[in-house]
This record gives sequence, C-alpha cells and structure tokens, in this order.
Amino acid sequence: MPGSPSHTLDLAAMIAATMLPLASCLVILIAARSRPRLCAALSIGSATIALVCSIALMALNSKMGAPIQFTTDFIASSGLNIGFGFLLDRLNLLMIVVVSSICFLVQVYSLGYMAGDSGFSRYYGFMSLFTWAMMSLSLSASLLQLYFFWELVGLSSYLLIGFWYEKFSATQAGKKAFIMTRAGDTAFFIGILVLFLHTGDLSIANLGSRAPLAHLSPSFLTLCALLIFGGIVGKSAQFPLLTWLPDAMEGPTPVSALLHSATMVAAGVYLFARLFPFFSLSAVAMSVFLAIGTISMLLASTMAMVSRDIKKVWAYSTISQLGFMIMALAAGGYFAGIFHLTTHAGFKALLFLCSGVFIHHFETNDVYELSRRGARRMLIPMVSMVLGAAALSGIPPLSGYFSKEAVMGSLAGLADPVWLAAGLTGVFLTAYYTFRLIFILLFPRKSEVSSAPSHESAPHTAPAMALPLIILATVTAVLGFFETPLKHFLENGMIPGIVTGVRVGAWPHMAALALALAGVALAWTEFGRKGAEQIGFIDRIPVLYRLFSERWYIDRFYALLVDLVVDRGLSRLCNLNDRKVIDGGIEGVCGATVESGKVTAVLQTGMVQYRLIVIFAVLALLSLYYYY
Amino acid sequence: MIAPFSHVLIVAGILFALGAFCAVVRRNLIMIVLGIEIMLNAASIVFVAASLHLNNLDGQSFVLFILAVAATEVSVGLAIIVYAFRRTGSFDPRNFNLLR
Amino acid sequence: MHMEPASFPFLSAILLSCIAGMFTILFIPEEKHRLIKQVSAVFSGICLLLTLYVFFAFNRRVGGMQFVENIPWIPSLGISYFNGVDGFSLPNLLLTGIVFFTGVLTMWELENRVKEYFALYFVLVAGVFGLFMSLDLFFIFVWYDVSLFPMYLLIAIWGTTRKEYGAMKLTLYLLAGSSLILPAIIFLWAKSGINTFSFVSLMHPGLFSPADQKFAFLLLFLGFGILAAVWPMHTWSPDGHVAAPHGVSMVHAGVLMKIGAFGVLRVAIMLCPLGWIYWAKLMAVLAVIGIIYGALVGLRQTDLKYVIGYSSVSHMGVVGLGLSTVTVEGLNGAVFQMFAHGIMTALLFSSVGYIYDRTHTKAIPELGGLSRIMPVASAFFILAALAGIGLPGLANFWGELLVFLAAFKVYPLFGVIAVVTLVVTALFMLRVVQKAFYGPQNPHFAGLKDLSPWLGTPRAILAAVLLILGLYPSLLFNVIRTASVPFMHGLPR
Amino acid sequence: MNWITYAGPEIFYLGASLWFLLLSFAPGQKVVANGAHRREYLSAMLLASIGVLVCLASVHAQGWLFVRSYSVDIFSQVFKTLLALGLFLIVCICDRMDDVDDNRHNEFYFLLFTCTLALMLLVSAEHLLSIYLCLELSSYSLYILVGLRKRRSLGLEAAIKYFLIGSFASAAMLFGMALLYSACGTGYLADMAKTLPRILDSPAVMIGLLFTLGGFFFKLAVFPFHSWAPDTYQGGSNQVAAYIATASKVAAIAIILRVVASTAHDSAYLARVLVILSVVSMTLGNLAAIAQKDLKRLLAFSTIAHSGYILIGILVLDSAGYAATIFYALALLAMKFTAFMVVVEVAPDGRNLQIEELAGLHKRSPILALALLTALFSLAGIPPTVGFTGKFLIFTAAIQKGYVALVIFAMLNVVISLYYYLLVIKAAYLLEPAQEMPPLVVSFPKKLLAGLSIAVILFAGFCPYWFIQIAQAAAQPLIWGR
Amino acid sequence: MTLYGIFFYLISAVVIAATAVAVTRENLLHAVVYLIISFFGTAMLFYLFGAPLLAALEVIIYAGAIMVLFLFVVMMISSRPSGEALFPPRQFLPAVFFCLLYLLVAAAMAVQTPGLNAPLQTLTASPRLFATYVFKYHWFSIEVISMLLLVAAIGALNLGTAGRPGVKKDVPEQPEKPPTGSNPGAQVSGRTED
Repeated sequence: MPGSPSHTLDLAAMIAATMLPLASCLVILIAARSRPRLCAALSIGSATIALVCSIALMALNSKMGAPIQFTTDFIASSGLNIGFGFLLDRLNLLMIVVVSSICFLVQVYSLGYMAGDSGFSRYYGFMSLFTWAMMSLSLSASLLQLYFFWELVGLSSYLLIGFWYEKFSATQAGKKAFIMTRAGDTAFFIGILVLFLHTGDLSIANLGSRAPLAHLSPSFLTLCALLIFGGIVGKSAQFPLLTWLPDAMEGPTPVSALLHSATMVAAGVYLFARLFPFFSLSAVAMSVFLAIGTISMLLASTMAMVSRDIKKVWAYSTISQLGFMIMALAAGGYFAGIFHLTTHAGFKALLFLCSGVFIHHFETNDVYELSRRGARRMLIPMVSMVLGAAALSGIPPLSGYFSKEAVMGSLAGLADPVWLAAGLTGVFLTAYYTFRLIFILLFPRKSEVSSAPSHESAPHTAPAMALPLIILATVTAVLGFFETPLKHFLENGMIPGIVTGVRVGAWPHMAALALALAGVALAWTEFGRKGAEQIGFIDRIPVLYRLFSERWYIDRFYALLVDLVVDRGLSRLCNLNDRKVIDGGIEGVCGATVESGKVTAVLQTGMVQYRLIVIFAVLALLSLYYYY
Repeated sequence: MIAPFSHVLIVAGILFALGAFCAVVRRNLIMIVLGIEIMLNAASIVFVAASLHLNNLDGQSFVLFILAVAATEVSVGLAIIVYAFRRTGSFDPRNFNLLR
Repeated sequence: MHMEPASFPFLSAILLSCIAGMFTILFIPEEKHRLIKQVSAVFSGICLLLTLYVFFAFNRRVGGMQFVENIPWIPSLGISYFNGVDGFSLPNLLLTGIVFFTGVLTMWELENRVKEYFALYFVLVAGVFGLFMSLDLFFIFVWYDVSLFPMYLLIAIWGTTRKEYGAMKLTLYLLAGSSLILPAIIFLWAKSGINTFSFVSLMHPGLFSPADQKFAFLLLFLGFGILAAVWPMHTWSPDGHVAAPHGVSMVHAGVLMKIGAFGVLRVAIMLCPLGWIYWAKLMAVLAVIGIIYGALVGLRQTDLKYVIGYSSVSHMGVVGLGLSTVTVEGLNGAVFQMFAHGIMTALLFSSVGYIYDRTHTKAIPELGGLSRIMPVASAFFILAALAGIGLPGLANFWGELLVFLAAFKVYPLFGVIAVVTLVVTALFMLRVVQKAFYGPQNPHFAGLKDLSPWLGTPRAILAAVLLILGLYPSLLFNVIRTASVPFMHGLPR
Repeated sequence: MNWITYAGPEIFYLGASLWFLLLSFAPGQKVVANGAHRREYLSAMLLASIGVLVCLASVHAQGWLFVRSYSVDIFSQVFKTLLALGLFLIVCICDRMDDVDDNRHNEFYFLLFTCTLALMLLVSAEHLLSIYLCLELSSYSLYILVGLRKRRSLGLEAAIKYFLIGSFASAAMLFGMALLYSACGTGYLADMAKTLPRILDSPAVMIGLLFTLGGFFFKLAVFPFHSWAPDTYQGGSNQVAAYIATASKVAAIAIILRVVASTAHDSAYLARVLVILSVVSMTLGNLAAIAQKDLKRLLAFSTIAHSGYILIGILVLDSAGYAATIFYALALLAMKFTAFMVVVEVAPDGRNLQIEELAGLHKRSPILALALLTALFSLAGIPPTVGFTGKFLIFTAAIQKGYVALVIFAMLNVVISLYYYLLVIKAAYLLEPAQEMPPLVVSFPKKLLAGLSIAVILFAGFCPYWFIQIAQAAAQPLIWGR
Repeated sequence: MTLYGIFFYLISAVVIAATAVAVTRENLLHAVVYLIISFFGTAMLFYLFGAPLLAALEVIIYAGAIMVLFLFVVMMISSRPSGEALFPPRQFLPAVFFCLLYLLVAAAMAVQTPGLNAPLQTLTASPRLFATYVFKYHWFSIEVISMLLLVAAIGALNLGTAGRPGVKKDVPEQPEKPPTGSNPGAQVSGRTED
C-alpha cells in the first residue's frame, strides 16, 4: 500500500468524503431526531465536505497514471481473503465529483422543498445515508465491497421512496423498487461468487487489467458478464426490470432528482464502465447488452409519449437515456457512455428540480393541470426547464448535443447499421416527447383555464430552490465545451489496447440533429400551434395508447407472476403441504397412538377369565416358540 | 420298573391342561378355584414321580408343602368368594367389572 | 486437540450463577414481583459478563479447547464433568449470554406467576449453557433434556395462541429427537472400545468403522435435526414460537434451534466425519428445501409470530446448507449465521412481544401505521427485518455470503436456489413491514406509548450487536477460524 | 448359632409382625376418634425405623443358612435394606388411613410386616421350594391387604381378581418348577448353576424355566401376567397400592435376577422371549396409560411399562445389565413412592383420585406439586432425575450387547409415556379447579418428606456415583455364584 | 410291562377320566364328588411311587379336608343352575385350542428331553426316612408354611365376615364410577350396602 505523503492526503480526503455522511446519518437518526435545523445543517455540512474533498482529489490527481489503491484484509477466513478499501483512478474521480455535486445541490434544494414536513430530520438522515453509500460505492476497491454498498444504495432508495409511509402507494412503490433491484442484485451476487470461485480474487484493479483473465474459458466469461449485467439491469431499470422507476416517483421530488435520475440509477452504468475491460473480453455478452440497451431505450421513449404525469415523463426519459449509455458502452464507446452519463446527470436533475418547483407550488403532477394553473409564469424554473429539455433532446449548443453526438459516433462504428437506426429513432422520439411536454406547459388551452385570475403576480420560487436551478442550468449550457479535455482525461487513464471508437464520417451527427429538430417540429405541430388540440398522434390509436400507458403490460405480467405463481401457487401449495401433509401425517400418527391407547385400555377391563386365557395362551405360544 | 418317567409327565400334563381348562372355561368362581386345585395336584404328581426318578426326597417334601399351600388357597379363596356371593348375589365373574 | 486447563473455573461459574439465580428466586415470596425481576436481572447480568470475559479472554492464536475443567463423574462408565470452549461453541455461548440477559429484560412487564416464570427460565438457560460448554457426550445429552422440560411449562402456562397444543407438540418433538440421540451416543460409546464418553478422546480418527460412522451420523443428524428445524421435521417450531410468551420464544428461536445445529456440528460431524461426507448430499437437499419452503410458507402467514417462525426455518436451512458443504467456508458461514440469526430472531421476537403487549393482537391485517405511534419499537423491528433479508451492513449478510460461497463451490444448483430465495424472503418481510408498520394509522391504537428507555435497552443491545458484527465481522470469524481450520485440516478424505 | 447374626433382620420383622398380632387380640379397645390409630401408627413407625437400622447393621453379613437353601450375601442384604426402607416410607404415609376399617388397623400392620418379611426371605431363598413358599406368603398377605378396604365393593373386586390371577400364575409356576426339578435333578439354584450349562437347551429345562419365571413375572406385572395391576391399584387402598408398586416390585426384580443369573447364562431362547415380553409390556403399558382418567390406574399402567424397561436390563444377561437393573430398582422405589405420596396427600379420605381433581395443585400446595412434577419427570426419564440415570445405565448395558433397535424402540416408548405424564402435570399446573378447593393442609413432616424425596430423586439422578457403586457391588454375587 | 406298570396305567386312566368328568359337570355337587374320586386315584399313584406318607396325607388333606370344605360351601350356597350355556363359546374355543396346543408341546417336550424317559424303579421312602429328611433339609420351609397358614387364618377371618359385631356401619358406598361429564367432584351414589 503506497505510503508516500500525497497518498496519505488522498486517503484522508477519501475517508472524510465517505465516513462523514455515515457519521451524520447515525447522529441524525439516533440522537438529533427532535431538532430538524441541526439535522439539515449536519447533512448539508457533510455533503459540502464530500464535494470539497472530491474536487480537491480531482485537482490533486488530475494527471495521475496508475490507479492508487488502499486495501485491508476484511475477512481472512482460511485461504479466502476479501479485501476492503479505497481505489482511486480517473473514472472514480469523475464519478465522485458528479455524485457529490448533485447530492449537495439537491440537499440545498430540499431545504426549500421539504420545509415544514413532519419527517424533515428523518429525510436528511436517509439523505446522508445515501450519500455515504453512493460515495463509498464509487470509491470501493473490490467487487464485493461494491456489492456491499450497491445493496445499501438500494436500501436508501427503499427508505426514501417510501418516505411518506402513510400513503399506501408510496410504501407499495418502495417495496416494488426494493424487490426488483433485489432480483437484479441476486444475479450480480451469483456473478461475483462464481467469479470469485474461479479467479480467487475480486479486486477491481486486477479485473480491469486483461492479463490474468485471458486464460479463462470464453463461455465462463460470458456467463459471468451476463450475471453481473443482471445487477446493472436491476439498478439502472433496464428492459426486464424497468417498471419500478416510474412508480418510484412517489417519493419526494428531490429524491427523484438525486436518486432516480442522476446518481443511483447511474451506478449501473458506472459498474459497466468500471468492468468495461472485463466485459469487452466476450463479444457475445456485449451484443446482448447492446440489444437490452436498445430495447429499453425504445420502450421507455414510447411510454414517455403518452404519460400525463410530469415526473413520470422524466422517469421514462431517464430509462431511455440510460439505454443510450448502455448502448454506447456496449458499442465500445467507453468515453461516449461516461460523458453522456455526466451530462445526463446534469440536465435530468435540472428538469426534475424544475418540475419539483411546479409540484411544490401547484400541488399537482398532471401536466395539463399545471399549464392551466399558469406554471409558465414562474420565470426561473420555466426557463431552466426549457434549457434542460433542449439539452435532453440534443439541441447543439447545450451539453446534451455533444454527449448524444459521442453516443451516435460510437453506434456508427458498429458493423450492423440497425443499431444506429434505432439510435436515431430514439433521438427523434426523445425530442418529440420532451417538447410535447414543454409546449403543453407553455401554451395552456384557454378553454379549460381554471377560474383563478390570470393577473395574479408570478408565483415566487424560494431562493434555496432557485439557486441550484441556476447552477445546474449554467452547467448544462457550459459542459458541452469540456468534451475534449474530458476525453483526454479519461482516455489516457485507460489501459491501452481497448478500442475507443474509430473516427467515423460526420453524417451520423447531421442525421441526429435533423431528426431532433424534426421531433421538435412534430411536437410543435401537435401541441405548440394555436389551433392544435394537444392530442398526440399516439392518442389517436387507442390500441397503441393503451399499450404504452400500460407500460407494455410488463407490470401486469409481474403482478400476475407474483400473484399466481408465488402467492396463489407455490406458497399456498407449501402452506397446505405444511398444514395437511406433514402436520396431518404426524397428527395422524399421534391420533392413532391415542386411539390404540383407548382400545388397549378397554381391553384391560375384560372379565377375569379372559385374562386367565391370555396367560395360558401366551405361555403355550412361548413354549411352542421354543421349537420354532 | 413301573413306567417311563415321560409317560408320567404326559399324564400330569393332561391333568394340568384339564385344570387350566376348567379354570378358564367355567363361568363360576368356585370352579375356577377347583381348576387351580387340579393344576396343583398335577404338579404334585410330577414332583413325586421326579423324586422317585432322581432318587432324592426333595420332590416329596415339595408335595408335602403343596398340600399346605392348597389348603391356604382354598380357605382364603372360598372366604373371598363366599363374601362376594353374599354381597353381589352371584358367582358369575362377569358382573365384577366396576373398575374401569 | 490442544487443551488448556482453566485458571479459574469460569464455565462452571456461569452454570453456577444460573442455578444460584434460580434458587434465590425460589426463596423470594411470590408477591414481590419487582424484587424477583431485579434479582433475575442481576444474575443474568453476571452470566453475560462472564460469557463476555470468556469470549474476549479466548486465546485466538492458540485455538483448540480452552477454559477446560475435568472432574470424573461416573468412572465406571467413563463419564466426566468435562467442560471446555472452542471456536465453535464460543460464539454460541456468547449468543446465549446476550439472549439470556435481553430475554430477562424483555419480560419486565410480566405480572402473573412471576416467580415460577423466572425460576423455570433460569433452568432453561442453565440447560442451554451446559450443552454449549460440555465436552462429555453424556452431559451434552443431560443438558439438552434439562433445557427441555421447563420449556413445556413456560409455554403451557404463560403462552398465547393455542398454547397447550404448541407446548405439547414442541416437547414431544424434542423428546422424539432425544430418543434418536441417546441410542446413537451410547452406540458410539460402545463401539469405541475405550470406556469413555469424553468427546475429545472419541474424536480420535479411525476409532469407528465407516459403517458405524454412517449409521451413527444418520441417527444424530435426524435427532438434532428435529431441534434444528430441518425441513420435514420443522412444523413444531412455528407452532412453538407462536404459542410461547415472547421472552421464551426469544430463547427458543434464538438459542434452542442453535442447539440442534450445534449438536449436529459438535457430535455428528466431528465424531463421524465419514458419515458426514456420506450423508452430506441428503443434508444439502433437506437444507435447500427448508430455505425455499420456509420463505414460501412465510408469505401466506397472517400472524406476525408465524412469519418470524417460518423465516427462522428458512434461515436455519441456510445454516444446514453451510454444514452440508463439507468445506471450511461452509463451517465458518454456518456458525456465523447461527450467531447472527440468533440475535436477529431475538430482536424480532422482543419487538413483536412489545407490540403484542400494547395492541394485544398479532394478526398483521389488524395492525397498521405503528411507525407513527411507536417509532422506536417499529424501528427495531424494521432493522431486524432488514437483517433477516440479509442486507449488507448487518450481521446476517456475512454468514449468508460464506455459506453461499461454499454452496457454489460444492452444489452450484442449490446455491442458485438459495440465493434466489433471498428475493422471496425480502418480499414477505417487506410485506409484513408495510402492512404492520407503514400505511394508514389504525384508530384504536392511537393512545399507545412508545418504548421507555428501560425497555429499550435490551433491544438496543441486540441491534448494536447486529450493527457491530455487520460492519466488523472478523470479530467473530477469527474465533470460529481457530476451530474450523484445524478440524477440516485433520479430516480424513 | 451363626444364623442369629445372619438372620437378624428376618427375626426382627418376625417379632414385629407377631407384636401386631398380639395388639389385634388386645381386648375391648373402644374406637376413640383416631386415638386408637395413634398407638398402632406410632408402634409401626418405631418398629419400621428400627428394622431399617437392623438391616443396615447386617449389610455385610455373608454366609449360607438352612443347609444351603438360604444365602445371605451383599445382594440379598442390599435388597433387604431397600425393602425395609420401602416399608418405612409406606408406614410414614399411613398416618391418616381412613380407608381401612377402624378396627382392622392392627391386622393391616401385621399383614404389612409379614409381607415384608416374606419378601426379605424371598430375596435370600436359594431353593425352589423356599422361593415358592416365600412367594406364596407374600402374595397371600397382599391379597388380604387389598381386600381390607372400607369401600368394600372396590376392595373386594380387586382382591378377587388379584387372587384368581395370582393363584393361577403360582400354579403354573409350580408346574414349571416341577419340570425344572425333574430335568435338573436338584432344587438348589447353586447346583443348577453348575449342571445347567450342559443341558441348557433341552426343551424340558427351557419350558420349565419359562413357567417358573411366569410366576415371578406375575409379581413384576410383565405382559401376560399384568392384568391384575390396574384393578388392584385402583381397587386397593392408596397405601396398599403404594406398597405393591414399590416393595413387591423391588423383591420381584431381586428374585428374577437371582433365578436368571444362576440358570440361564446365555440361552438365546430366553433372551428372545424376554425381548418379546419387554417390547409388548412396554407398548401395552404406555398405550393403555394414555386414555386413563384415574391417577392410580395410570400409575399402574406406568408400572407395567417400567417392568418392560426392567426386562431390558435383565435380558442382557451379564453383570452390567444386572447392576443397571438393581440401580433401576432403587430408582423405581424412590419415584413410585413420591408419586403415591402425592396421591395419598391429595386424597386424605382415601378416595380414588381422578386426574382432574389434581387441578390447581400448584396453588393449593406448591411443595406437593413440585414433588409430583419431579416424580413424573423421573418416571418419564428426563435427565437430571434418577429415572433417567436408571434408563441410561440399562440402555448402555443393552447397546453393549448389541440391542440397538430395542433401545430405540424403548426410547420411542419414553416419548409416548411423556405424553400422558405431561397430561397429569398439565392438570396439576395449568387447570383451574371447577369450584374453589380448600387449600391442602400438609403437616410439616409430610412437607419434609416431600422435599427429601425431591432431593433424593434429583441428587441420585445428577451424581449417581455412590448408588452405582452399591448396585455394582450387589451384582457381584450373581456372577460369582456361577 | 410289570404288574406295577399295568397298575400305573390303570390308575392314571381313572384319574384322568374322573377329572375330565368333574370338569364337565353342570351341577357343582357332582363335580366335587368326581374330583374326590380323582384325588383318591392320585393318592394311589403316590403310594405306587413309593411315598406312602404322602398318599395318606393326600387322602386326609386333599380328599378329606379341602374337598369337604368345597362340599360344605356348595351345599351352603345351593345356587340354582344359571341356565346359561355350560361352556360359553367365547371362552370355550380359545381354551380348547390352547390346551391342545399345550398338550402337543408337553408331549414333544417329554419325548425329546434326553434324561426323562428312563423307567422308574420301585422304591419306597419310609415315613421315618422322609420325615427326618424334611426336617433336616427343609425346616426353613416349615417355618414359612406355618406363617402362611397363620396369615390364611387371619385372612379368612377378616375377609369372610363384615368384622366383629358392634362395629359401625361401613362408610356409605361410593363405587368409583368414572365421573360423568365435567364435574369431577360429584359423588355418584352406588348400590346400597346389603
């Protein structure tokens, strides 16, 4: 473990960044439940220290070469040592900066949003628990430690989704989220165990370098990759396990902004990037990942087109953007995936926070209702909402455009053109549903305007909520131009030999931009224009409309699966077996002995001479037995 | 030479079986005690024959005491049975089943 | 097998303080409830301190048997009062000490027949302590049955739903188990040739022929398996849990089921290794069925204690799976899981007990919104439920990690089934938490008050142990390792 | 005159019984409340306690009397002490005997002392004739004791059944002895021990031995001969039932051990027969006891079950088995006496106690409830008690000889037996009486006796070292005689 | 086949016939008389087997005292025949079956046992010789038999009568019928004392 002076400083910074949120969480939950102000201070203080440390780390190690690692043996039980500790390299640095900044901003924002809520201190307790788990996850050195915090992140999302536990739908959503991510985690856990049994060592640094894994059989590698990808599917709500994210919107909006858009769901993509060298060893696995990424991207965007709830639209769009990132990474675009992750974290958090302001003020999620109530009159959130939407759909000057270009570039590099086509349709749909929402908000239909007088002064947004919006808006605007320095920063940290996306002609970028604008235009014709009656082209086809609003019947399938197979099927069977077969059998045996007891008892009360017969008979039989 | 000892055993065996038969079959308490008397008698025949066969007097002394035991058995047995008859008015063993 | 005689007979001191506690309680007049409770708290505290001292004074480097006491008891049969502690029995001893102390504190609000309750409670725990520390097969059996007969009275007199049925069923099951163990122990004693019951000398490899080992192992596994709630013989434990008062069901689920698993480990596995290797497959199959079965049936239960009962069956299945893998990790994981499950179930039962005392109902549909009314009590339950799911950061995760690791090495299919069951366990645990603690507030529970600090301490201790072991498991692994590595090393292949 | 020193106990008990005979002739004693009983009771207590001392004094007597038909050795002396102790304990619970006619107390004590004398003679008898006669003397005195009950209809019916089955069995035994005598040529057990090994497996010897053992099995209440026990326990008065359950059981064990040890060294046939009888009587006793409502009848069936366990100890046919059986005899004495003491105390007017009537015992008198609990757990064989150690020793002896299946079967019977013992304990500790029962007034000596018996059961169970030594010493003469 | 042999078979035939007839008599009186004949036959057998004193005692005690007592009791009770089947089938069939089984075994045993089929010589044990033997070797048994006769006398005395006159009435009769229903304490009044 390198002990040079600069490293001890890094180590100290990393420990501070991770352990302080844990300390504040424990203090808040155990001791300071009754004093909300102190809890908020503690939590935000630890978040700022985490942000400062990560920025300091970024500054100190911006030119670092090999990754720095500090590990101790955690359980040395006979020949199997699972090391725990910190790993620092370029990917981590970027990740902790993104995570800590978004955490800090959301916690400041929640001061305004959650003001006056009865569980205020509990909220900040869970927030610092999440910060600790996410920071440690990004810095963990071994796969098992990553899994350890992976689950803790799942726990904090369960607690935060079900924050208003008096609402049945909130607890139901929390439970659904936990179970689904848990299903993914079991695949991840099995992958880790299988990997550990065959390679004997779980440290991420070794997995990153290609040398030791070359000797393993390709089929085993694919199996491991697929299993670990199960975890990513669970956490980042990809194709089979995506329905929990829209329901997770039951939680408070800052939680949706922080967890379910920027950081937690991005953990899956971070893991993909982390094990990118390992995954790229098996081409089969990469193609499977590509397929799943594409399907979830397309599905989610179709669902977003019909949804009326503002938060649900952004949730669907998160799933589709994550699909984009997975597609980019699966296509070999290591930098493209990571860059899109960072930009997406920025503008998606912005979008959520803006909608948070609207919901906080107008107490409703429905887009049409919001627009009728005159949401557009709130200046800052509306402007930043438009800015974020533009970035999301990839309008040039904003960061979204650059990251989407990088993704399209990596897709183009693939031999099979179908992925690029899917990507482009995705871009078109993204632009369409984003601006559908914007136009609904901007141009409320007079006819259904509520009786509230329109001349009322523009509702005032609290400064605590406005400040993060402004910061995030500037970041989304500016981040696009940092593409090349970021590319250098990430790429030369990589181990040479990983193909980083071959340079391809400019036409895919042009096509993407054209499609984005076409999407905006279609949204304008259907929603923006004066006479448009704000009904999407999908709504006109009832079959499709129901298909998309029912989330392609995935939810119904899962409900059916749990209810029929598990609840009504297996467990009723086992319960019956328990009561009837096992208990029945043993009760039967005991009943039989008691009954035979009654019979023998009656036998004993016979007449005297029967007893004499018995004596004589037994003596005769026993003497006969002699000859036997 | 009187007879092989095994013949005596067979005779005594028959007597013993008859005694047991009488004790078990007859529906009368007195006949049960009578049956037991017959069994004791059969045993004493075997004892006397064995004492002759083995040429030692233990067998005969056994019979002397069997007579005494038979006497006690009859006296105690009949005392109980007579008293039972005076209380319940019957010798039939069937109606002595109060104890469940 | 390295033996270290004890300077001061600590182990007998633990036993003595239990028995002395019982006698002092017997001589206190019945109506002084408070005094009886204080005396029992003091004595159980002494026991806890002694076990803690033994735990921390255990020499991790040397390992083997420590704190050994050996007094010949019946020389003609080779029976001796032979106590000692090694890596396997030490965690269980500590577990008993903790559960004992917290069990006494949980029953602080008992009102009817307090004297008899605590006297019988002390006898029960003395039996359990005796079993964990004795190295003589005869005394293992004697202490096993000593802990059996107070169980009937404790459940039958102070129990809740269907108490007589539950008590009778439990006692007969456990005695049926002992009726398989005693012949096996005597069989081993007879077959060993050396006229001794002492476990250490019987452990000499090559003493028993493979056929004897197979036969003895089967008997011992079935006998102790009944107590460890191995699959087909598990139906007594949920009924027993539901019927027992929560102080007793803490000891019952927390410790008594560990006696079964510990018995299998100590007597069956260490004395008949060839039998173990031969029957390992059967053990694994039963264990996995137990895991799946416990979780699935737990889904259907509407009574809070039944849910915990069936989750215990599922967790003991994990322990069984660990033991059946014939690997070092398996043993380490199993013993750790025994400890972790013991603490978790004790916490679950103590919080259910508190809720039952206040709301007088255990049916989940009737409960609701308790988190609002008694946040601290429900927080403890939720923490224990999360530990039950095997969430990292809490003790159960490490036990299950090692067991699944070993299971994957030996029986990959069973390993997959066991890991998938974690999802089902999560489903029914969270369903309980959601119905009972979250959701709309039940109107007529409004006036109930939360945990007082004094009643909170036992649950806080248990929660703290769960957290400490969750964050720093090698505290226990270093101890277990000192026994499992030499044993597996010496295993004849 | 060496026989005076050897036959000390016998002479003492002869004198004691004659003393009670004289008392019964005492003219014209009016019935004074229970004043008259006081005098008999006190003299009985005095004589019984001196008897125990005399037996203890003569424990180390050694030698042959009456021309080799009466052997006095450690085996017989240990059993004499046990019998004397049994008698003393029974007399202790005879203080408020309302169940025997007021003017018959003297006859009661006379018969009691005579029966004890007979059993002591039986234990030392070495000749078939003396065994037969001592057995008859003890049986007849018991028939009459059972008959002496104020509730005539019960006492009479029990006496009839006991008498008929008893005399039938003794007739069969006599026939068996005749066959045995004719086949072996001698009446003395010692000589038989020498001649038998040669001719052991001829049919006459085996069937003769079987019929002879039949008589003793009647005394022990083993399977075919057990049917008298339930009715006699229920019919006879509580004290007589207690005496039959303890003293006559112990003597039966002694005489079977002596006969089996000297005649059937390792005859496979006899071992198989004993296995069959023990299995059937265990199962029959335990099953029938489940459905019992009357407490004494339940204890009768549990005695039949215990005779099954004792047979396991005997069928092992070697010194370990005999020592275990002797220890079991001691255990049986202690356990059965405590159980019957509780029956006597809870039903002072001597009525037959139903199990329901035990309700609320833990409130009415905790010490009695605890005594009942300890006795029943010891009968069931739960470890810290002497019952378990007895069973454990028997099972070790049996498994050493390879009877593993039999031991597992016996243990399953223990499970069944725990079921009905728990029903009784449930009645005592759980059930609340229908109407409020008056609290039991238990005199201090009785409480002391209950506490002492609990202490003995637990102490002998937990550290049985000395008692096992005694049992092993007592088993030596059986082997040495061969 | 000597004279004694013929004599032996003749007498044993008589004894067996007399006992068989005694067992099957309906009227008790006839049964007892036939039994007395069979005991006389046994006495003759004893004499044949060289035990003259025993033969005499047999006649005096068995045929004399015991059978006379039976006669006396039967005459006193003079119970009219109960009209039921002499041999109730439920008892008759198993009894016959097991008696025959037993006979089969006894016969096989008598034949197979090596030492038993030696012929018996004619010897007689004079009463003097017999008496000295008994009192020398078995005087312990005499003590015991005397105690037994004493106990029998007292037993007959106590059981036979309801006790000495002037004793107060017995405790009201409480035959312990199992308490019906749930009230354990209720006393069910049984038959009144006759």
